[in-house]
Amino acid sequence: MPIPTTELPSFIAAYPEILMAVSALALLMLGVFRTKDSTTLVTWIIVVVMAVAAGLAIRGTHDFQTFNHLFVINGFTIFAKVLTLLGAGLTLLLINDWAHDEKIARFELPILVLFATLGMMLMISANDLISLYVGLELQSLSLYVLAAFHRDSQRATEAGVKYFVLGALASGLLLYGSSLVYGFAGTTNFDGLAAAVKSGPNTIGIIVGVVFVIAGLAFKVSAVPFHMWTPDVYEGAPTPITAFFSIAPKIAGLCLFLRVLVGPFAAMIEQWQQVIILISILSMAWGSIAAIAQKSIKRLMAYSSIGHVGYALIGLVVGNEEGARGLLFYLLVYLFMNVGTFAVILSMRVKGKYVEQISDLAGLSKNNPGVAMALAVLMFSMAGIPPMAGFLGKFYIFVAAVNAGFVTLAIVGLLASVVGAYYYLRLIKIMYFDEPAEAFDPPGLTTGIIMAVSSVLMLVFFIVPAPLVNGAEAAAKALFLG
Amino acid sequence: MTALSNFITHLPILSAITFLPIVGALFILMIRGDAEVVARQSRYVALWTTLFTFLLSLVIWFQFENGTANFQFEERFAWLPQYKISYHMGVDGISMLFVLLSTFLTPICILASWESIQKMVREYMIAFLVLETMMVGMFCAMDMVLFYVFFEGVLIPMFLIIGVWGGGRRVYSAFKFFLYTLTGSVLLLVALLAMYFQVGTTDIPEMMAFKFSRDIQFWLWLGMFASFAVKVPMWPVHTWLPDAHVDAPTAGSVILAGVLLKMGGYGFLRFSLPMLPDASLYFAPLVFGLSVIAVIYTSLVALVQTDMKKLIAYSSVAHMGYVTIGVFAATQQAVEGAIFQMLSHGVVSAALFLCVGVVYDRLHTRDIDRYGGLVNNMPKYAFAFMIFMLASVGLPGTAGFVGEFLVLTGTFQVSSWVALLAATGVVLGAAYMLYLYRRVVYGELTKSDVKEMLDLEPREIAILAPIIVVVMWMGIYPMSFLDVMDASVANLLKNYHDALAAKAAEIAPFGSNLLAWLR
Amino acid sequence: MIIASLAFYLFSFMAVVGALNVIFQRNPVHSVLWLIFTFFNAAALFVLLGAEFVAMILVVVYVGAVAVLFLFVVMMLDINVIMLREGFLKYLPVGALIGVILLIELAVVFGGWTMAPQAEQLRVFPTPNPGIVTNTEALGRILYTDYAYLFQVSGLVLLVAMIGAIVLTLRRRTGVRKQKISDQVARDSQDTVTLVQVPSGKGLS
Amino acid sequence: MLTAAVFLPLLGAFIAGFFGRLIGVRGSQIFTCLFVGLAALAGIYSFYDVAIAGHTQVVNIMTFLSSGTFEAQWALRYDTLSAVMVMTVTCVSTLIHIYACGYMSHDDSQPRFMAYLSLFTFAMLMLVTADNLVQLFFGWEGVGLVSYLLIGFWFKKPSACAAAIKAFIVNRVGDFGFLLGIFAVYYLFDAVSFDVIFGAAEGKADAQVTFFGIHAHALTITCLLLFVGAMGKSAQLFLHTWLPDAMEGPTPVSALIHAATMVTAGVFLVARMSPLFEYAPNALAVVTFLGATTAFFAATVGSVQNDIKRIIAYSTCSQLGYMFVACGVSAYQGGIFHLMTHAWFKALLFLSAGSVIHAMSDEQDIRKMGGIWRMIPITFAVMTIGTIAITGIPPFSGYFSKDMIIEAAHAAHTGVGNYAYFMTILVALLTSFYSWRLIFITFFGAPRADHHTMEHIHESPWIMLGPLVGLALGAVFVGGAFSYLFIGEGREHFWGEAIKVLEAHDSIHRAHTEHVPFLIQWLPLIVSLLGLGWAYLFYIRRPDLPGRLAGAFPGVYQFLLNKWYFDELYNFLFVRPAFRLGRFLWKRGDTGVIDRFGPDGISMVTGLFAGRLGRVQSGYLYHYAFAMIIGIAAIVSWFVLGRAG
Amino acid sequence: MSEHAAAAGGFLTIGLSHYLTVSAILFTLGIFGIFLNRKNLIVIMMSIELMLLAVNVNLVAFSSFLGDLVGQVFTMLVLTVAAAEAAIGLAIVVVFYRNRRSIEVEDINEMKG
Repeated sequence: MPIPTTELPSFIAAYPEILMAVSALALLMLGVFRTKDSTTLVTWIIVVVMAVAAGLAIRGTHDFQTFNHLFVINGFTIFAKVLTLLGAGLTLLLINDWAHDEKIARFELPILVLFATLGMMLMISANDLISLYVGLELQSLSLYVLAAFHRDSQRATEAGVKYFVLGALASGLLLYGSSLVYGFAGTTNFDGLAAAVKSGPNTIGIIVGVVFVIAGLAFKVSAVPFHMWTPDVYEGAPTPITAFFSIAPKIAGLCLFLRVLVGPFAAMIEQWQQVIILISILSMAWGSIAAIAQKSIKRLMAYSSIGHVGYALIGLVVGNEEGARGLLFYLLVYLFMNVGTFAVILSMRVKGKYVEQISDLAGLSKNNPGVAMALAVLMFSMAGIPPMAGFLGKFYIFVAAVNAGFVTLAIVGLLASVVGAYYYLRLIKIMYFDEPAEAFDPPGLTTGIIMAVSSVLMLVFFIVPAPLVNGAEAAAKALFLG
Repeated sequence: MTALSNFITHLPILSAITFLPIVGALFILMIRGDAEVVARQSRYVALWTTLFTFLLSLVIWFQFENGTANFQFEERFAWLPQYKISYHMGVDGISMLFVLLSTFLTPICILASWESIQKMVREYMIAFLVLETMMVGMFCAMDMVLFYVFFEGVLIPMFLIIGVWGGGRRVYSAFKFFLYTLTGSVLLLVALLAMYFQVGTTDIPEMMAFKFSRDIQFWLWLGMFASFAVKVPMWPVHTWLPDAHVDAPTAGSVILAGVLLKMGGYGFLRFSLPMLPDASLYFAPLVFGLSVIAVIYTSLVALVQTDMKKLIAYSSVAHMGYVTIGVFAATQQAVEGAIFQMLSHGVVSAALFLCVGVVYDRLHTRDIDRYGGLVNNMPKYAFAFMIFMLASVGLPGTAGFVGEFLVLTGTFQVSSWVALLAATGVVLGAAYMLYLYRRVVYGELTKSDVKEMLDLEPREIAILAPIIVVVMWMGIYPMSFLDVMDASVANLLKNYHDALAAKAAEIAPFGSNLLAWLR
Repeated sequence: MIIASLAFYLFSFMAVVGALNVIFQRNPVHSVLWLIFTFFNAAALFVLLGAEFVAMILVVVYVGAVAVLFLFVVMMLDINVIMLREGFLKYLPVGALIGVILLIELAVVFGGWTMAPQAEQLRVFPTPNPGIVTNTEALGRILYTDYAYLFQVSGLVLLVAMIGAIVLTLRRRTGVRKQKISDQVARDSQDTVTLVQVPSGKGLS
Repeated sequence: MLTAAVFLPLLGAFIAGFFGRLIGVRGSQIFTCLFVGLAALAGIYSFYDVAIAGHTQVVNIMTFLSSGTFEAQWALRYDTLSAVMVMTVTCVSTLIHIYACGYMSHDDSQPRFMAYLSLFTFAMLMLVTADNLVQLFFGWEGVGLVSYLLIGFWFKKPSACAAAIKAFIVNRVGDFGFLLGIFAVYYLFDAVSFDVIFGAAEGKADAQVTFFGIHAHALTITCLLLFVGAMGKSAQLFLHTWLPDAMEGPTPVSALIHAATMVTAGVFLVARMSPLFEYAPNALAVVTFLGATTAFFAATVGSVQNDIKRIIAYSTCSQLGYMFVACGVSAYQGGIFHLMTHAWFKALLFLSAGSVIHAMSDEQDIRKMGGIWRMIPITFAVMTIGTIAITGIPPFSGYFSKDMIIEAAHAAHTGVGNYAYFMTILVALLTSFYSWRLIFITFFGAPRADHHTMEHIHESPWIMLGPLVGLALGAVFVGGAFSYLFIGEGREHFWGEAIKVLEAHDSIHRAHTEHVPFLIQWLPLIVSLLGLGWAYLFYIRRPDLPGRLAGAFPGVYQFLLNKWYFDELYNFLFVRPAFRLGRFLWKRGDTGVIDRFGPDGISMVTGLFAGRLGRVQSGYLYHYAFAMIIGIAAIVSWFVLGRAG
Repeated sequence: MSEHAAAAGGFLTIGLSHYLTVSAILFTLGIFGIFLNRKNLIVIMMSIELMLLAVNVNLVAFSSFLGDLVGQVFTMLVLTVAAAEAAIGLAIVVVFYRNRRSIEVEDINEMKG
């Protein structure tokens, strides 16, 4: 019988999360009691809160466990959190612009985003299957609601239903896996698990458990064959929410994936590597091929993100510091590519009405050369053509793969990227080669800035990648130390 | 004067040449005004930028030290320090002339597009300037990753040039061009990564010094081959080229034929041969076989074309067949011949495309049958076309002869059969070019719309005249070019043969019996 | 021991039967009821395992709240009983096959369970002797101390659920006349009644 | 001085070509004629200087090609052989230039024509003064090019264009062999410069190599390859088809190309390479055989043609055969001598023919002429002189050179030599026949031209007649004047190092010293007279005979008239199949196979897959869930079964 | 049951694997319910609840056999979250129904491809 602990746990490690939780509650109050519409205000406050949280994370303690070892921070989690916050914050700005246009501005929207982000941060910092689960659910539940947020839209609610049902199925799988792991290893704590997995011959039970856990996580990052929800939800959900879906949860999910597999289950690398190779190849292939037939740009982005996850997973397959570094750098690049692209998608408005067919882009280069150029840069970056950062992202991943001997995987990945290049090029083709369709309204200020900055960053990252890669490297080091 | 030369010697001149066009592009981006003004000023900025770049590149020619195989004008900055990949630039006798070729052709392209490009002029000029940066950078790159970056970066502006300003099935062609070459390139990337894994750096000189084990060489070689063979292009991966040429705007074809095709041959020379000698020897018969097929096959196909550009495009494939033969024959004459052939083909086929462009601008068709008798009303044009046609045929005294001749001479020392078969291209080449010339230029002037066509205007003369001079110069006094490459090629081949000699007994080339018989 | 065993078989059998019925009932209301039945049996299994508190929670939370919520929604949406569709039977064999395979595999997996060798040391909170400390007390001691973090976060989860439910379903209908008591109370005659003198034969103008 | 001889024509060509419009017709005529004339003077001087005074020299101008051990210079080589050629070429060319000023006076692009002529002269001079094979090839191709330009001078005529292309391409086939020959030489000697090659030739006399899978005597194979080049340029059998067609060009062109210069380049080449050929007796045998056969072939065809220029063209072809026979039996000197005399009389014949054509209002068919000798007496006279020269009647030039060749062939005492002797005698008969046939039909008998043409017949202006007279003088005297030096006792000293003949092969020496039966010695002359008589019989006395003869052997007649059906055969064997194959490779190969299964196929398959995947993404929840479950079931099975198995 | 019960012995000795098998059956049925159901969403959500229940059985069984309380804590959290999930799920179903006037699973396919 343990003596109940009496002293308070140390909160210092969780300052960013605490700040966010408290602000969420306070803002809820603000929103409820303020008579005027307070979406914009809340949004900006949240952006500031996120920035502060990021600052706190960076400045905060390193290598620290608290809350009875349920919660951990180290260089890696900090990097991952900052990335997540960055993605969330940027998309939040996009959401705000959009919400006013669509007349569904409600203060709950940013708050839910905040909660989702909080959930991501919690799961990144999780050091126990239980805290992982709780964080994950906090994120997922918020996302379900966000998907259906446009509650009068058939598509949005359908997206919500699909996301919810499949998400619940996935968390069921994850949970089932967790229970198996718990049962067969005897603990849910990551450190304990690591020790347990390392010491013993691993029974089939724990392997199956890990497979289920992987399935659950793969769903969150939409890796094939657990990706089926992605296109529908991306298409149905309101566009800026889709942007949010495609960025922050993916980043958090992949970081979590990395942490779980190279943390507690590091010793089982031979087993999980096989699984990840499979889903990585499937994701790359499916993502690139299925995208070809798409007409809606949001669906296209869905498949695109499936493909990108496939590439990122190669970094996971490698399972060493180099791979982790590649993965993190890839995520960083991916973040800006996607934010930029969605900023462009959000500027696709004809006379105040949003359009989302690829064909609506026709002749953009003549109507709005600036936007077209930004999108072209982003698309080439997505396709991984130098001199854009997307190339470097892939490069770091593939170099790690080849160095670790996964040459075939690298070849498959690169060939998939050729197929993928086709549909990115198709967008460029439509913008540049086709006769102009109706011109878009000029993009909003925030959206425009985000678009411009992220496309410029594609070039900047390419030219001076060193600082970012150094950051990623430090994070990767921390991951493998802790 | 000393101040100036001092300045020049301390200038990172290769970077300056490489990125000057980008600076020009930024200027163009900043032009404000109505469409007319933007178009006009874009043209001028582009022209002056490229001309200035050309002048600057002449400096490296003058300062270039012949007779040494060392890399010159080296620059190096850290870029991806984690992987010891640096921004490393430099030129040697092999690459220097390609830099000049690129900078020489670009202003010509700008001029050639002066009037024929009327829509989105600003973007067009930017694309061309970016393209120049990529091309020059590629030839200067001394780090393999850097090389790859430029190598692939070329695709972007070229894709846009074909797709936006092209004609016919431009979309199909642009995609075919892009994806075809990209597919090859990614395999190169795999090879590159694998090589990096072995060497621990991607610095080209260091990689050249590294001895790869034989087994891995074969795979690496195939990876590179996939990329360079498409770029050259070799049979049977050549079909993108006719399409791309036909649908590209004139200047696009010029650059495509003039410079982009050379990237493959350059790649073979820079990487395959020195870094993977065993595999190069092993696969040489394969290359010979494909090249010989290319020479004969595409020449025959060229014979029956009805589209001028397509005909010239096919002839390019045939001519580049000599290049690949020459590179892998690996004798001094053959390799120098291959390089020279690349340079001369770069100039000559570019000029031929310009010639097509001249009449296309007037009649807006490339169908050979729509022309005829042009010599009657366009004598100057007929003269220029004649010169280039003859150069393409490989008439001694023009640029085309030297390369072909040296390649075949060198190849004959290695395999008489290959030389024999490749030399049939000499006959076939004459056949299709003369046939083309006859149908377009000779004959009675009967068609009324052709009658109205005017002879070359001053701008067009300004485009073609320098090329004529260069073509003749290269044909009559090729030494000014051969001298530049001599030492580098000699060094390359010495290392190549040394590497092979070390394990001469071990290598039985691919189909070695066949090769023995072929001698 | 035998009784316990028999009880296990009974409850688990009933749980499985209940679960089957949840799926195969045509009327969703029946499904909900079968679900409740399954929960009860599961709770009984928990008791057999010595986890009384969790069993209670299961009954209270699930039966009392969740299942009722289900029932409420089913009723509210007024869903008709629907015939089984062809697709169901078409996919049944394949689905069944996959399910059975998975099941067999899981069974194989469970057959191999052994206590992990280091589980003893890894155990963070060993179950106290139920004779000394009840299950509830034992849980209570750790849930609010060592696991307070999880407790708080699950609070956030519930909050999100609440916000979500409200955001999604609450709507202020316009055109619906509601009773506003304060208005009614604040009403007086001066505001509402005007006395006018009407000259006879003229009527209101 | 020497250099000037070579480059002055180039200067003339340059001025006339680029500034033709500026200086006008007259100006360009003056410039080109002047420069070529100066070149001729220089040529004569250099002939004296080099051949007589013995100042052999090589003038280096600059490096042409240098790559590894391969080195070729731009250099002018002056030895007797090139001096002879330079003199012949420049002199004949000058006369032709002058003639052209008159002949082309009705044409509106005379500057261009004059430029071409001069350029041609320059190329030919480059050829003959080359110091190495590459430069020789430069000139070689240069004359090929200009002949292309000149044949196609009247580019409006489709037949002219076709003939031009044909000339170029058939020549290219020869060049193809020549190129390989150069490679083989480089392979053997590691050099292409004449001095080096010749110096090393003896050492390689027994070398064996494997080329094209054939293990053979190195020099034989090399020489044969070079000879392929010579065949092309000199229109020997199999590669002769371009020559008659080349008559599409203006007549001075035909004279220049087919008489003095281009076609003789092959002979020159063989003579130039004599130090190699001498060590390749088998190659020489081939040369002899082909030369003799060509001579015969061309003579038979020439006997039945009706186009005045074609007859002369076939005659040229036939005479070239003689020259090769000479070379083949190691009588290179005889070959070159015949080359020179032939240059004069054949130019004369062509230009006279031109004069006739001019007179007959551009009529070329001899059947439409006749009975005009009185109207154009000078032309008639000079043409007859040319005919006498070609038929080898002493003391005209042809006699000396031709007789020497026939004797040398006889003196070779080899099987192929005897064959050649037999053939050359036969050809001498035919030559005489067709040459006189031409004279008789053209100038005698009843006029067959229409009234209008007959009225306009006039003697050509003196600007044309002058050169004719000049050439006639040459045709008469050149043979006698130079026979001592070229083939007589003075030849050893005269040729010096320029031509190498092994002692065992020296057929000229033997022909001079050996006792030859009377009949053999005089047979050429006899058959020549016989030919004259035959022609007289057929075309003056009994003009009905030829028709009856043709009627009696229609097959033979058609066979000859259609030039042994070579054109048809080549069309059938090469030209049409090339086009058909090209179309096949394009449509079936590139489009049908490579694209279909390559890029297009792959993109189609990918598109198909995209559609399939799109259908998998059906939008139904249960499908999605099912996919997830299948996925996890598969992975779990993988591990469970993997463990079990 | 707090003793470390031996793994499954005879028919009447109830071991851990018995419980696990029950849970596996429930889990499989839950999955079945999701992808075999064509009727309505609510049943699917109930199937999800079944899956979670199976997980809970697992956790409690492990907890019991391992003699470790953490499993039960986990179970409670799963219950809590499941409740929240149900609330949100039902809310989504309600809004979906409002839009579509149907919650038939077969009708949920406006978006595909």
